[in-house]
Amino acid sequence: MVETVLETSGLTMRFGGVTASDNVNFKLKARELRCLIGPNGAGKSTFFKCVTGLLTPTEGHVYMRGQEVTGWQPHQIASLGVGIKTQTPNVMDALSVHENVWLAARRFYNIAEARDRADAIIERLTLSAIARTQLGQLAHGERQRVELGIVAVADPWLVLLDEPAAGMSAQDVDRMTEIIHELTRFAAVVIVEHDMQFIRSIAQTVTVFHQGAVLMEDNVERVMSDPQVRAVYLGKKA
Amino acid sequence: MDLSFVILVEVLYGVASLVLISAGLAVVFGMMKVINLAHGEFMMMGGYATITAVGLGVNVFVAMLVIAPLVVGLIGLIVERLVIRHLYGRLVDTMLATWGLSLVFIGLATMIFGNTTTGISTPIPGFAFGGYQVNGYNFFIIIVSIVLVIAMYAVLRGTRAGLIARGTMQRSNMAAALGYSPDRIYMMTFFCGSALSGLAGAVLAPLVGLVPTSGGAYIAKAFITVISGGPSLIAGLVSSATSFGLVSQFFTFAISPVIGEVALLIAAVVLLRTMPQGITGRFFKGKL
Amino acid sequence: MGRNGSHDVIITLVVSALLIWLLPLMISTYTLTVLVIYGMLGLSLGLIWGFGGILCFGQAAFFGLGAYTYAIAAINIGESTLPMVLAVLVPAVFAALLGAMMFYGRLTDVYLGVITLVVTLILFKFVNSTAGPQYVIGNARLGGFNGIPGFQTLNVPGDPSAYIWGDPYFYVCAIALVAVFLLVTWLLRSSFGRIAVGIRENEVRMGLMGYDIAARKTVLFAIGAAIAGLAGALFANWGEIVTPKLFSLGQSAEIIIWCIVGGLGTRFGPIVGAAGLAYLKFMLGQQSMIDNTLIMGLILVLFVVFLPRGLVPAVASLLNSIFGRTKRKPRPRRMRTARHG
Amino acid sequence: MSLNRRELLGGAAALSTAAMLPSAAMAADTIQLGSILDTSGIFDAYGKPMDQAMRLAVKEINDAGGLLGKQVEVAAYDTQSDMALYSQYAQQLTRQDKVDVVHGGILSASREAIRQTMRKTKTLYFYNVQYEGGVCDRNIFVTGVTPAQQVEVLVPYAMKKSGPKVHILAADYNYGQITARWIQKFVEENGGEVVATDFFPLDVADFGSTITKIQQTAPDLVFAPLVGGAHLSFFRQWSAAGMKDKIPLASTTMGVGNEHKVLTPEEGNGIMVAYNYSQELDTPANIAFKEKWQAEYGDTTAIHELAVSTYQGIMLWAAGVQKAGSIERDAVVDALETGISIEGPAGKVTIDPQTHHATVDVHIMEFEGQGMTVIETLPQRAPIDTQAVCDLQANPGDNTQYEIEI
Repeated sequence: MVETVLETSGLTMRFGGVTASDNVNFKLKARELRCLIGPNGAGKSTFFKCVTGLLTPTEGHVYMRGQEVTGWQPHQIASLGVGIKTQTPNVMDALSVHENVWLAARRFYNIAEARDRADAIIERLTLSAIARTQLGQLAHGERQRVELGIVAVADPWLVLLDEPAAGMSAQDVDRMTEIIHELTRFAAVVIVEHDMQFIRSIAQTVTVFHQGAVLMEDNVERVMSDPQVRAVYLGKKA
Repeated sequence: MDLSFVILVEVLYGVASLVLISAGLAVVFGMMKVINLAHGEFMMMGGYATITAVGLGVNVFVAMLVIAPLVVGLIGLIVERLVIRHLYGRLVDTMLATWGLSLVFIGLATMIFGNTTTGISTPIPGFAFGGYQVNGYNFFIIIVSIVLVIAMYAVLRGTRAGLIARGTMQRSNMAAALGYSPDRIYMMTFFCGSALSGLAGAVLAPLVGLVPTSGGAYIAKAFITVISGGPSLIAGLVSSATSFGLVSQFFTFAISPVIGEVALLIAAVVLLRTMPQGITGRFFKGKL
Repeated sequence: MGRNGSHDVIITLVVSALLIWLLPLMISTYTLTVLVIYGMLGLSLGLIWGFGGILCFGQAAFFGLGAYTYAIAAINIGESTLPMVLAVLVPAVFAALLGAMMFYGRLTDVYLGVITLVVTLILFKFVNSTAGPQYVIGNARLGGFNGIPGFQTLNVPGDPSAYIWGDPYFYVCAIALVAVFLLVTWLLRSSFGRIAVGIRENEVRMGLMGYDIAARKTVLFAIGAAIAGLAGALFANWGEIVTPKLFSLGQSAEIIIWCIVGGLGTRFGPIVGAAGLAYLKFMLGQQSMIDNTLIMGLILVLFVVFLPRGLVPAVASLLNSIFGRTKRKPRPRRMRTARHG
Repeated sequence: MSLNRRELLGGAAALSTAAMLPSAAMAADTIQLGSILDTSGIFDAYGKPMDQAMRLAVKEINDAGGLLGKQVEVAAYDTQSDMALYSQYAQQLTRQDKVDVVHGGILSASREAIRQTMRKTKTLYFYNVQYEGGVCDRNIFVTGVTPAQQVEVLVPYAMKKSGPKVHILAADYNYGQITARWIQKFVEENGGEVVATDFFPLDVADFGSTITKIQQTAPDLVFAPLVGGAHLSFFRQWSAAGMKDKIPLASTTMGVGNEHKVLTPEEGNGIMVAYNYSQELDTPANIAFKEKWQAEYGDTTAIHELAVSTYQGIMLWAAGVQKAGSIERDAVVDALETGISIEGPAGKVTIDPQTHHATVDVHIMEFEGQGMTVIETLPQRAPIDTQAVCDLQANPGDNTQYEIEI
């Protein structure tokens, strides 16, 4: 039997009169790759923030590997072995690539091991040439990659990514896809994403959000061809 | 009955004077994210401008309400052009610069005016209410601060300049996108902020013993009021001045002026601990 | 971050030994002592602000608390060893409580600045209004505005009659500063320090990595306060009187100014800024031509316009450009803008 | 009021002398006088005229041929209202400049910051400021008035003019606390009653609630030993509320730093005070003094009580040196302890050998048109408060600031 690593039940988040997340029940199995899609304001990001502890849900529960983590701080959730990447590049600009990754590794390993792991992942992400460069001087795609390194360096069993491919070149996206696939060998991955192209290339199962609630959850091709989903997307665009 | 009226006037005065001393700082900080540590000295100069003008035979109200804000606004403008404009977006550097400026102004005022400049008396006499004497000038301060708040609201809400200013406040590149030079807007904002500080100093001048170092007494209080108010300019200013004014006057009358000031400070700690983004970070979101 | 730690320690020791030997030949040790103490005070804020991103408007509170703790304990105990220890511990514990309150309340930026400012003002107003005879701790009258004079000053531990003063006291203070400097160096090189810098750079990211930001900031804040407290105790011994002015807003502002002038984000900058500005003030007091407040103000304004990164980074980059060394690259000071809402 | 050229040049001259002093090298042929005062910063209202008075006195001494045939040289330091600088300059004066006497200090805290240094280095020290009394130290001479000297004469006068019920508003620090107790004592001795006493830290500037409270206690007289710029607001707000003509005011501090010139005549008129000096003192000595000041600085408005105390302190010291025929500390102290006296601008000043404080003339005055009009002069009032606790003849080794039990 495959373990459930992430589960929410009745997750609801209200801001004043607005219900941004409405009774979401969600389940994710170990080593599963799942994309969350939906138009702007569908509640994907709110859901993401509730799960990562950046927001405390108004109602409902969040479980990780069976343990209730509702209302935990982000650092407590991360300490469980969860790798998190937020929407905008969230890195330490004045520090070098190596220092960024090392800091992430140091949370779980001693100084020497953290260094070795940082070296290894920088190598794998083909960032070795710029390992000593300050992040502030790097291009957007490189920074995104560094952040992926930060997320992956400590061998997480659950990875939560908010729009990892946003603003990247096609080449960068390809590389990103590769890395994410590699991650799924050990970890369950949740990706919040807009880019249908990217989702097609990466996902098996997709959860569609609409007006805060889960609209449907199915295989990617079936979701794409679902008239209701199309209506939601097109209706929003119109 | 008489006593409660007197106390009511004092409480209103407490709130009004907080609004008054904080308005200039609120404008400069709220719009430009510049912590003007020379705010108190701008007020001090407003006081001296008034005294000098009255000494030259100008009507006292004209001196307070027109000349002092203009003079201090112009000084602010010069300071902005010479120093502050090189430092936008650098909070720490503006603090150092304005602290330095505050020392310069104290030094200049000492050299120009010395320490024993004769002040001006309040232009409005005290009057008897029941068995108590009431400071008539308090009403003037209350009215000035009410008018000030309404005027600020009207300008921000109803004029084109206000609209641009509000846009700049939320997103500094907005103005540029709309085709306005942010440089000009900052310049005007600093002028207005300085003028408001000058106005406050002028209006309070008849109630305090003005010396070149008088400004130091205001900066901390104004700073606390502005920050506790949170992101919304007017709602923040009014709400925090009201809460602090009420708390401090209550304890002042119940116990002593010292306890009143300490109560204000403790209220600020409690307030910021419960609302880490200031009052308007939690309530009145998105209002002016 | 190099691995040549012992190399750096040796350089630090040699340079400090040289300075401790040479400076008394130029400046009287009594004045030097206070410059050293201010240097330590500057370093305490330089640590938490420059490396931890905590803008504290109330570093003077810990300085004053250290000084008053020492004075009150020394009067009651009559020997200086335990008071010195208390003068470090009391501000540290106070800062830990205050820090926990602020950081677990997620206060940041200017809001944090205001809280520290307000706490300083409360302490100032409290101490300032203790002139009455009812304000006594043990045998010590708090004395209000006039402060507390006449307490036991530093003595050889265990022997209350063997006072350490004059030149020996300068050496004690100088060595204390070197020790604190090495401690700060070690701290910044340790994982704790590197994580602190990470938190300064991006709190949210560090939290998402699994670090408990509030706890780490609280600890750093308390360490800064402990150093400020030590400086306060040394100051009390030096001046032989403590007054509420130690807690004042002006004192706090001065500490901030020292850090900016010297160079934020460096270890050496705040020390240089503190000692330099204090010595400047001392020199200015010997003239009576132009108002000294005016001169001081002009210097600060010119400074921020022409040397915005601070003295030490400016000198470092100047040396770099002359000698073309790139080994030690000065990190530009980060300008934190206040985020609102 | 503003800085004039003469002042600038005078300052420049002083600067160059101070800067060029290779200190001890010149000690043989000149006498060194050290001065530590806040001539900038928040206390400069007190310190600047004191500095001018000091320089005037030294100039006069030098013009008259110096002391013991030597010129007096000034080493002056501006403490910029920073307490730490007092300690630093005290060390500088005693250990490097090796001066023969130090005049200076304004706040009591600043005096206590430097007094022990003076004592340790055996440097004679003059503190020329009105203060709370009680310092008992053979190395120090105090030429300012103390509370009992003022209050003893002012209370009966003020009560006679108003009535027996007194409300006290005092600055909340050592001076205010002690003065309030003296006022209470003399009010009760004169058959009156203190209805309330309130203390205000020096930064309180809003007195609205206090004025309301005073109306509730309805006293016949308000005694207000309030200090500094912020406290000036009380007198403003008192007048603004229209209380000025209802309840009379008396003070032991208002006007010491010429604060009465900040108030308008309407606000100040009628406030009762008692000091050693007033610019309006109509004596030949004062007129001559003002002329000298005018000639030196071009404007006499800055002269105040503390400036005159400083002037008199230096003249007393000079008289002591002349009498001792030496600049050596113990000889000068012995000479001063003979009960030496001078005629100063404020009248006769005599050193009280028992306390090293001064016996002075005290004038009861009222403010009138921004001046202090003398109502009555009470000659040669002894420092009775310090006398109650301090006897340096019996205990020359004493080194305490006593808190006088009243």
